[in-house]
Amino acid sequence: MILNSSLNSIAYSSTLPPDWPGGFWWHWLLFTVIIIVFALTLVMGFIWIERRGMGRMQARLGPNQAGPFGLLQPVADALKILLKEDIIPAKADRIVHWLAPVVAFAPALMIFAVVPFGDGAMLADLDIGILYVVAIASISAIGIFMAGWGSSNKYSMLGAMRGIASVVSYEIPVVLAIAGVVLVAGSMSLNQIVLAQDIPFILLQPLGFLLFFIGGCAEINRSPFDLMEADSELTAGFHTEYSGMKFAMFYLMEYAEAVAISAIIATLFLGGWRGPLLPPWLWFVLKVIFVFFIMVWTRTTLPRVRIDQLMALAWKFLFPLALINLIVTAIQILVWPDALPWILVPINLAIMALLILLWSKLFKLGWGRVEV
Amino acid sequence: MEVAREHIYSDADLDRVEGNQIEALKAHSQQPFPDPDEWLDEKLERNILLITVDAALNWARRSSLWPAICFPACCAFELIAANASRFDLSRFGMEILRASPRQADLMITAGTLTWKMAPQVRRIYDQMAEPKWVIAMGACAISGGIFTSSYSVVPGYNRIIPIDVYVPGCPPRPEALIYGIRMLHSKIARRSLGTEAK
Amino acid sequence: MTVALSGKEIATKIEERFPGSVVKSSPDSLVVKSEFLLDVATFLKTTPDLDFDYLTAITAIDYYDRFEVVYQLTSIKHNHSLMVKTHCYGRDNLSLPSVVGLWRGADFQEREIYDLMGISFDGHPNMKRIVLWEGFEGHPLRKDYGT
Amino acid sequence: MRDTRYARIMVLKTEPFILNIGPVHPSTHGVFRMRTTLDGEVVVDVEPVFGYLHRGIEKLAEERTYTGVIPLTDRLDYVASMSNNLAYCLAVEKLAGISVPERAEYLRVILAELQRIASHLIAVGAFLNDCGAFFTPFLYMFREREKIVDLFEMVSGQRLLYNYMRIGGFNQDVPDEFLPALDKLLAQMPRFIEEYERLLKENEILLARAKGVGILPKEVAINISASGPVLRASGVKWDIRKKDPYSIYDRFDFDIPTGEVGDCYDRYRVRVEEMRQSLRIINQARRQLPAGEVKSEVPHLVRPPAGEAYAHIEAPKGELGFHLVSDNSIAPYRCHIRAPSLLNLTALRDMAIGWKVADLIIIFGSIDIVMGEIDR
Repeated sequence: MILNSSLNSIAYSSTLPPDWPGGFWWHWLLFTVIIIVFALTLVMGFIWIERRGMGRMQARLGPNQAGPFGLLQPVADALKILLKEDIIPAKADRIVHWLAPVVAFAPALMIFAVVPFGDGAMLADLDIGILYVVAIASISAIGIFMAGWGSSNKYSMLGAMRGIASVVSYEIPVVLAIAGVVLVAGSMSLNQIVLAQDIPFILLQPLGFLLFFIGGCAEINRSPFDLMEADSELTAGFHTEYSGMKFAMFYLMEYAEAVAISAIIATLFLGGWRGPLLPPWLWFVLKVIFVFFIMVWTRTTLPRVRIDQLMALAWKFLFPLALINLIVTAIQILVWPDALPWILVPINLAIMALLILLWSKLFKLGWGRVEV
Repeated sequence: MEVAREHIYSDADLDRVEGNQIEALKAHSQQPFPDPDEWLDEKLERNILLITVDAALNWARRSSLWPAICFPACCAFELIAANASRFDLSRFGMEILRASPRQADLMITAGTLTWKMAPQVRRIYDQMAEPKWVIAMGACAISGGIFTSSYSVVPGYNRIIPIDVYVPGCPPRPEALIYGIRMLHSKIARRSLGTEAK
Repeated sequence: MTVALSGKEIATKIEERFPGSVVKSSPDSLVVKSEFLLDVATFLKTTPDLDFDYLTAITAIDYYDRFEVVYQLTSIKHNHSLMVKTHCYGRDNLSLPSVVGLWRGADFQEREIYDLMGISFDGHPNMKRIVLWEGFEGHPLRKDYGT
Repeated sequence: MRDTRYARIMVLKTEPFILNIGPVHPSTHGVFRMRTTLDGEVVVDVEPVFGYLHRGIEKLAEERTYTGVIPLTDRLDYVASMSNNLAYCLAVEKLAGISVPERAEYLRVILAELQRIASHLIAVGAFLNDCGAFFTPFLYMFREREKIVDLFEMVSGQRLLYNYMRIGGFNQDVPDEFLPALDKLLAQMPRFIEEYERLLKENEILLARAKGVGILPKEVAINISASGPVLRASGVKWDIRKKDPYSIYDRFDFDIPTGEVGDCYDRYRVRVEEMRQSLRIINQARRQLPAGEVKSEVPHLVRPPAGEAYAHIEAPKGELGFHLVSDNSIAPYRCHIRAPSLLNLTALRDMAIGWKVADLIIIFGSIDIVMGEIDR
């Protein structure tokens, strides 16, 4: 956080009214706290949504005893887990083991610094906001690998290696998908991107949305790409040896990342805080919840892919499609810079349908082959 | 980077080591552990502050009991049935079965324990982080049940680990298990930080 | 319907090929000498009209004076079955030839007999205890165990 | 195919390491341990280690009366207690020459087939769970299993270990409400099976994970004495209900579903198809069910003549056989159990080598073992 303060200080003057009381640092601290509290509340809410939603999808009720509708369930979880014993395995690399949850958890919160909750309502309106998001989001992977290495456990190590492999591969299609959006919006600032969305970019960039959604899910290891903590294979994956507070950090990280990716998707493709009638922040939260709900949905339904299939999906399916998407977008911007967006919508949808059909004919996952 | 290589056992060595562990544990656990219930009768040193904290903490602990995976035998299916749609342990926030014992609070010992398995169960119990509880589910877990006279069966989990709640039945019905869990809830509700610290 | 072949008929066939190998035969089963076991098993598996390609089960029974090892053979091709037995005398250092080379289904079952009955099988690739641990004293399924 | 692939990976000169999967692991279906040698994620070798649930049932059986062994058989394959009871009772009846009344035979078929459906529901659900479908299919299948369990509870008073069949029939007739409840279930069940099928049958990820993975060739399957769905998925049309009909299975009309290649997907499909066939059998048996006694005249303490008998049935997991030796006393002299899971497990090493850890898990799941039966 402190690292970014110099960046923030530049952006700060443009986003906050100058007549606020107190000095610059006070504002910075206040807004940071607000954002963190907001993000953590959202994370708690998401844990509740996932457990309740998953419960309903699995024909049962889900937690409903702790508080009204089980709303206090995440609070109980957090309280309990924070006060549990903290175990460091005898053969663990103590410093790495200790540091890993912090390194993994902090970036997930840092992403929120540039996410707009309303017009200009963000901690730092960076000109390179989306670049910042991409850069920060991949830091979590280091924390995960540290966890895997530091635990001195084979399951953890396998999980961590899978995690790194997936992050490295999926970064590319994700960035290419973002590039399409940046081309259309003409800016890297998330606020500008939202402002440019007179119609949500999901319509203009349907393929980009799909690629980003799949890639994003893979990058934060949501099912069906949850290979690094694959329950049925690696017990608990990279956090097998973690307990108490440190495990709580990983547990929260999982959801904080999901919230972050949902927020980025909502900002880039669903029009962010824009919407009629309701206040902007509510629109934003609703969109985030909608995206997250789709993630929960896929998690409860789909089986998990294998590690080589995961790689194959990234390199053989998402990567070429992302490149084509970028080229097509670039051509469209060059040739019809002032074209009515409503004309491009059916064209892009048609291109997406065509490409996906083509690729699904050309390329099949697995079926007995080991891809890598 | 040089990685310190440990001695690699051959398969035969591994088997022998395992056998030695089992024999050692067997020799060591001829008497059952006393049930850890003394603190219930103690005159608790409580003060106003601790009572409030205790209440909040105990509520959190009993609302989010995550079971560890320890499903040796038949009772496991009643446990899963209790977890499934009809009986639905997820209502109590228990649907998260932690595969890693480090993150679990509750061990439901669903099934017969053999001497070969005993060191593993002891190890899982040791790996669980405090505070932790154990429910002995079913006749085999309590006393060895139908298999007590067998040469390889441990007569009750309490030879190996201390047990908090015993749920009889062979296997216990899910309702019985849920009743046992509620008993454990009430047991947790009477914990106190004041005594815990000692 | 799986036809249970008569032990007597098969016994004559085996006698033709390996004289002196059959100890006794009855309509349900035949008993072969343990030193001929592998030859007889190979014969039963490879002879075209017998074709016992499926080893259903192996059992050992302790009769105090001897151990009887029972092989349940089935032919999936012809749908018939046969019970072959062999005897093993004494209480210590017992051994029989292993049939894992012919039917790999014997793998775990022979190990189990070794573990619980104490009959070891020569030629088995991994002859060690299977359900009990190394260092367990005695062989529990023997009749004199634990008395 | 497997060898060349493995050779290519070995070129990298990585060092294999040993990973112990189990005995307590979420997808080992009990207390099973795989001592796996891995090269990166590729399985180089896997040695099954079991016995963590060895309770000495065969020894305990020698100390009990013939009827007293029935509760022990419940605890063999504890997701298919009725089938175990049936196999044991058939063995004793064969040994002692006891006949079973007509109504009891029909009820036995109905219960055994219901048990097969219940067991396959768990098998399929657990398999999909091993594939990573996060409990959803498993829980849906458990929902249906509960309905069958209700029926069993109606007849036996127990939810899991029924101890319902007796030598010579049953200890009591089914209650009056059983048959209407059965009819209701039979009417509902096809729809539910369709529902599971729709959930994941043609799912691309499931196909990618299960198709072509863990192939068990026909010859190997026979050679390792595989049985049940594992054998049939490899393309061998071998079902004891047809090939060596016991009880009254020769009176019913049903098919033996077989697979083509013997991969995990085939094993999954065979199980789903078998559930449909079981429903067919139950429907027929339900229609033909006669009235009358459910137990023949059997003395309290069965004392079969000296001799031995081997009776086998097609249990949900495969061929379950009981080899009983009698010395004309009230307790079996020797009771050997031919456990299908144990022999099917022999296939694990063959199928898993060369595949990844994730495949090892689903290959193991597709065999569908129950530890109670393996270790006994």
